[in-house]
Amino acid sequence: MSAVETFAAEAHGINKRFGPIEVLHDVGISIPVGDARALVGRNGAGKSTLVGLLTGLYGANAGEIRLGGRPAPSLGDRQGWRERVACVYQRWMVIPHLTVAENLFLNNQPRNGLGLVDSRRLREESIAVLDDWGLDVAPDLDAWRLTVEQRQIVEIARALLQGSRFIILDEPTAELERREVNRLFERIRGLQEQGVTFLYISHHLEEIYEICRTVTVMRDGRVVADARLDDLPKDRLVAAMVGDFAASGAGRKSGDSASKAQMAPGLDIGGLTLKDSLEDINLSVHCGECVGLAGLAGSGKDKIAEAVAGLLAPDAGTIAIHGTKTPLGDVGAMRAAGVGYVARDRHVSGLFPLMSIGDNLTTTVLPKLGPFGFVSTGRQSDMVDRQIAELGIVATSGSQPIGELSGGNQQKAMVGRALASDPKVLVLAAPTQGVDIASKDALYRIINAARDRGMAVLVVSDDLDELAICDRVEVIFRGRLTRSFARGWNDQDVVAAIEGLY
Amino acid sequence: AMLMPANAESIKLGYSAPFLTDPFQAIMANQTLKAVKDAGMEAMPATNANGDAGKQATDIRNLISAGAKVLIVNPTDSQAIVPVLEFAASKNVPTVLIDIAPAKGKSAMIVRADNKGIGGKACEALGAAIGGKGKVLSLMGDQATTNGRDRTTGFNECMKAKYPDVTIIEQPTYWKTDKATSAAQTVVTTTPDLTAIYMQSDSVMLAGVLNVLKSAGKLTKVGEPNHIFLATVDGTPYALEKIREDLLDVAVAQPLDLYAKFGAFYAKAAAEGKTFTAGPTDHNSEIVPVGDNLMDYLPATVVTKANASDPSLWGNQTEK
Amino acid sequence: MTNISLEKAAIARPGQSLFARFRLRELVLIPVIAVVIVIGSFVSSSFLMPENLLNILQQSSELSILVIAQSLILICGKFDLSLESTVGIAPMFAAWLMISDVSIGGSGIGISGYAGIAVVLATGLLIGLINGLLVVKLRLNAFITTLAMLILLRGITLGITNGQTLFDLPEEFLYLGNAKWLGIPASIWIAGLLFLFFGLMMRYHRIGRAIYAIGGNPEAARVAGIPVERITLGVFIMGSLLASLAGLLLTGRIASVVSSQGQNMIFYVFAASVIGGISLNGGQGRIIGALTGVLLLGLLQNVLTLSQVAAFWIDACYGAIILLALIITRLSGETPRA
Amino acid sequence: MTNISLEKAAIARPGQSLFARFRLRELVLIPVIAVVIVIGSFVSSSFLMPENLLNILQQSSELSILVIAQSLILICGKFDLSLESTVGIAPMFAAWLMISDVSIGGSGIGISGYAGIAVVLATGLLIGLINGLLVVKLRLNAFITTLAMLILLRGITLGITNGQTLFDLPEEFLYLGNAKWLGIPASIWIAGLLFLFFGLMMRYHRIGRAIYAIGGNPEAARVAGIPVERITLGVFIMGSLLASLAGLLLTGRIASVVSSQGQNMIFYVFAASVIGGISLNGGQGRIIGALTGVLLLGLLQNVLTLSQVAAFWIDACYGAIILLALIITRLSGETPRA
Ligand SMILES: Nc1ncnc2c1ncn2[C@@H]1O[C@H](COP(=O)(O)OP(=O)(O)OP(=O)(O)O)[C@@H](O)[C@H]1O
Ligand SMILES: Nc1ncnc2c1ncn2[C@@H]1O[C@H](COP(=O)(O)OP(=O)(O)OP(=O)(O)O)[C@@H](O)[C@H]1O
Ligand SMILES: [Mg+2]
Ligand SMILES: [Mg+2]
Repeated sequence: MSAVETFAAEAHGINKRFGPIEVLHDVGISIPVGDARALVGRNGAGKSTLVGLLTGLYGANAGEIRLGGRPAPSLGDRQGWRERVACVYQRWMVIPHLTVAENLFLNNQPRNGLGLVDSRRLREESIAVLDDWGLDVAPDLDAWRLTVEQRQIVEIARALLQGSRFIILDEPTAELERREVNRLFERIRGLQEQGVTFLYISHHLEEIYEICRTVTVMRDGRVVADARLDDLPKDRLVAAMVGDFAASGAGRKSGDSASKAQMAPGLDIGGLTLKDSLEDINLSVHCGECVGLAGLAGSGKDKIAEAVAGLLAPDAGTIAIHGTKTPLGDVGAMRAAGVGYVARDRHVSGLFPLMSIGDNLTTTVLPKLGPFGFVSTGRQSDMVDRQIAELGIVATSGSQPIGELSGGNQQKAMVGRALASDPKVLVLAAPTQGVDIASKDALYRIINAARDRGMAVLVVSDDLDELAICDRVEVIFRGRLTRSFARGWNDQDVVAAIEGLY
Repeated sequence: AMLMPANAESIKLGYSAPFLTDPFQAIMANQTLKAVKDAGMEAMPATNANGDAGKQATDIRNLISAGAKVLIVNPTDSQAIVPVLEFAASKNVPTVLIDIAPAKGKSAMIVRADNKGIGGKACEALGAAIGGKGKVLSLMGDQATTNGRDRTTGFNECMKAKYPDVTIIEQPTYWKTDKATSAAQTVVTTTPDLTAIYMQSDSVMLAGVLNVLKSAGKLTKVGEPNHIFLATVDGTPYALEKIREDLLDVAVAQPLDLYAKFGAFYAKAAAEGKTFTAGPTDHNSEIVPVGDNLMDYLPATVVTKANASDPSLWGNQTEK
Repeated sequence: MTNISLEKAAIARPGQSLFARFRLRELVLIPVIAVVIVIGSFVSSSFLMPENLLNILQQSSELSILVIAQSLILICGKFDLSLESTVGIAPMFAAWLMISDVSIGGSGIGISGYAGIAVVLATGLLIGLINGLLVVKLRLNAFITTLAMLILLRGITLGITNGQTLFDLPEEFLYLGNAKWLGIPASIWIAGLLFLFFGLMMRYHRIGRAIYAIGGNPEAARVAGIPVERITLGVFIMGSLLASLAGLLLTGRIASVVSSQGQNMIFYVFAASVIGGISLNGGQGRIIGALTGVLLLGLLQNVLTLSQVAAFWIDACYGAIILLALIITRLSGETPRA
Repeated sequence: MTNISLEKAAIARPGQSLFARFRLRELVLIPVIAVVIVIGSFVSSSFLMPENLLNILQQSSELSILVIAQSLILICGKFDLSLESTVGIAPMFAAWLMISDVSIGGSGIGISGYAGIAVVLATGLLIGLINGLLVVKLRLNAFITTLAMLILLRGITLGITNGQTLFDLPEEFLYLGNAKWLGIPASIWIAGLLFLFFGLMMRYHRIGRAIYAIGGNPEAARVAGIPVERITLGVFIMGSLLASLAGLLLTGRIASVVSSQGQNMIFYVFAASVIGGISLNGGQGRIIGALTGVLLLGLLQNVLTLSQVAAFWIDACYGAIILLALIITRLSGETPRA
């Protein structure tokens, strides 16, 4: 070890503004070569912004960034950045209409003697990579056809392929299955042994203890702690993240009040069948009950949610709300019947990124906000202010475009929209994805409160934390409901059932 | 030289129009094709170049490859037509040009009225009526077209020479009714001492201009005090009617009927291999040599109330 | 969740400043407009005469109705290029039906002026319906579909009348484009009321908000229960209906229907909408902004007409100033709208 | 990785089927083109004559060069409406410099024909550079920027020459638009070679792939180390350069430069590109597809001229068939390209 420690990345005195809003205040971070650094903080703390600065996505308003001991390249020198840092961003960075193979080797294609892209080698090398990651897709499939999980793996694989000695991962596991997470971790460990430096962001703190050595904690755009993880037990880490706010139960938080299921029918799904996806699904959720629906990607769990939301018309079956059958495949009718829905993919199916937070929160309740379809701005902003406070959305005001919020805060707004119409049935697909540990708690509390008011809640997820608030968990495997677990299950059994191992 | 009368099989004639959205062009296309049929030739459907010289070259090549034995062409542009004429000549297809003379190139006959002369005639009628002074609004056609340019040049040169005290307010209108109307409205309402308006096409501009004058309270009958003198080019039925109603002072009528009639006549003759010589014609015009070509220089008639009902004006012939 | 941390968060963040509120995208053109007015008053003493100002408004009225139409469609995330040909074909078809004299290009049917107005609007409605169905049901790209429609409708307009101009239309038919109400041309009143109506609707009515949502993210709108297809179809129909109304007003003003009516107008419709802040990507912009765009173009046109700029250079000036306005609005601190 | 598993993977992988491969977007127009050819040969016996077929190709050559230009720009996720005015202004400016006779609209300078060609291309390059800088550096919206540019350039073209047509141009200047090589017009060779070159480049060269990546997701492309700004600028320049070349060929064909040169061409450029499968959203489509689009329009134009359709209805037929082609390509199982 030389006397002067070399750093894979350093940032000193960084200030970053978006328009008039300063989101990073005098941030400094130094990551020595070979370190595995975790970056944690609540939603909107500024983690992704810092990542953007460390990878040259945008420039800082003040401060210095150094990579590998040298000053960072100019913003225009994309190749320069690429040589020194690889990154999996929180936002998707795939090119939808290029093939999987081209996405894997974007701007890095194997070339033949003429300097042209060698499509045969491109295909072969891609197949090798895909097999390596256990991804069963054709290399010439257009990337937009990939599922969320597959897309995420392609991005991770691409970043690791780049051969960079410094790799940043911004919530890479938010969309992944356990099996894939394990595969990723194996790979990260392998690279760590070769001396590759990592900066790792996640809201799953157990992951951080699993693969990171040190941690930097951010709060409200400032670095509040730098420590070795060995010295920082989980409760203190959480305390550092949330500041003076005392986290009650760090993440895993079951419903505090025992279920008061009223046995009145809330949501009744009978004989739901969809070609190649669902077979005779019967599921009911009582008023005041919260049921979890767990399954792998492609198991059909999201299809059930979409059917209840009216987004797809099943081939057979019935859906009843409070005992009344509803027309299938009609979103408007489902809303009218009292279904509130949070879609799995908020970017595609949830957000109106350019519209204000207020407009996003009140999309489904505008008719209630004034006569003849006119919206009373006063009533709208009252409602919005109340919701922002209840949900703990971090924003400058209700009129800020929601696209400017951090991922977790956007997700809170999605839950807020579903609740705004005071529905009878609440269907939530992965409702707390990307939400920080303390905000998760708040969301669980809100969901529990809704349930206690008599709402029937269906949580569609394979996240054990999310399932933990449920009174009952139904497991779906390959389009069929296979097991049901009452409160008090143990995690291993549920996981085994999800994976199809009885 | 008429050993082989071409009527063994009827002569196929192609007509290439520069554009058809102008009523003058539309009527000319219809009348010419009618005259062609009357002359016993087989008329192929007219082509429409939509104002595009390149498209017209394409059209003419297409007509020739579709078997046209003779062409009547109303060029979009006097220069851009030159290589097309050369091409037609190389294929031994004679061409008769109407309305616009080519800058160069071989054609059997050019049938046209002098558009500079038309501008000049409008200027003379107008200049005399306003006593050689005042402000004249000149509503120009599309200056990217030969006729538009010639009508501007003829008018302006005459004004400069004969009525130098007249102020000309030029407004481009691109042969567009709404542009002409808006420009007229702006100028009429902001120029209290406007004395006259020169319109380069009554088929496009007259209705709108009359409407502008009416809403500005400045529409008076010919001869009334403060009357704004109106002169137009074309001589459409509508314009003649307005002259008869004492709302329009002068229209310089193009000999559209003669374009059609003699276009067809010369085309047939050319297809039959006849040639022509310079000199006076039987229809009150003169064939004059221009470059290598001959041009039947048809007279443009200045129409006033005195002759507005003359049945020989084309504007009085379309109704049946 | 305790309120403590929330309040802290709320306080820590600088709110939208008064400054930011004043830099509303909709006000960006105001200084540019002011400059044009000042220049205009130097260029010609008659520029500021009330009569001339009314001219500007009247001459802009048809364009502005088209701009409202295009703005609705753009905000909804679509395009309609065929609006310009609707301006021509709707009154042309009605005029053809109204004129009983076959020799001057009529159909010989001779319907009344009132029936003619109904035909204009019905034609607009039908065109909007066809465009809408092609885009919504067949999911064709709106830009290219309406481009094909533009070529088709232009062609039909030419075909109906063989290129002739139709004159001598009934008084009732020309009324709206000519009449004055309280000394101000009816078309100004109509355009003004439409701006007011659609401005309020887009801002305060839930259908307006739904149109923004559809333009911003159609899939999310669908999931949120907004009847995306129905509203998009409605927007197309409303757009064409407005275009046919613009055609009716234009016909009244020029007292005739020409077969090239409306041609090239779409360029100026886009120019006005976009410099007025309507985004081509959907979901952004305000009707009031579009109004400033129309006013700027109308003023420019008028100033250039009154100025001593040589006729041949007027177009170049016009283009240069539009480009300049774009650059100014961009540099005035607007976030770019890709 | 062993070869064994590769083979296995190739077999087992549920990729795009052979069937899907055959339904390539690029081949969708082939049946439509075939139908038009069959109809053409019925309509006129001269349709299939080699001379007529060469006519079609020559007449399409300028349009097709513009279509290549627009396709590059569209695939890169941008727009360039000003291409049509570049077709006019680039040769106009050169002609103005070449003509020494001031009385016929020249500048009096009288540069040579070869210098003239250089001026044409330099003008194209400059326009592309300006467009590119406005879009890339100022981040103005490409559609509206190039629309303003279109109006401006058209205006300048008119202004330079007061609307006159410029003629009596040097032989060398007209050569490319006139010459025949091996009995086939040079412009066909040029267009053909350009299709080949850009077709291969877009498919197999990494710059081509980079353009697709930029059009598909510019941010992702940037992150992957692609110099997005530089390439986008390059694409704008290349587009304008090609447009100026098209203008040179057109000028050679009509032996003069008219001030309306190129006008309205952009509509057909878009129509050809899009029915040929180039997406207006960027990142999709192939140069070969664009070629089929151009061919379809060229054939149609020719067949309509040869047919007995009345001139007044030709435009309507044209529009109707474009619309039909759009619907057919859509219904032929393509995923909609929004
Ligand atoms: N483009 C932008 N414009 C304005 N504000 C922005 C923009 N991008 C981010 N912000 C703001 O910057 C702050 C930090 O956001 P950032 O995405 O860095 O948070 P994060 O720590 O990554 O949160 P999460 O855990 O939810 O991903 C947030 O308050 C967000 O609203
Ligand atoms: N539009 C599409 N085109 C082609 N294949 C698709 C398409 N949509 C989904 N698939 C494929 O269908 C399979 C099932 O995906 P689907 O989205 O239906 O799963 P799911 O039941 O919703 O599961 P999850 O829990 O992951 O959301 C996946 O392998 C996916 O790649
Ligand atoms: Mg983040
Ligand atoms: Mg799914």
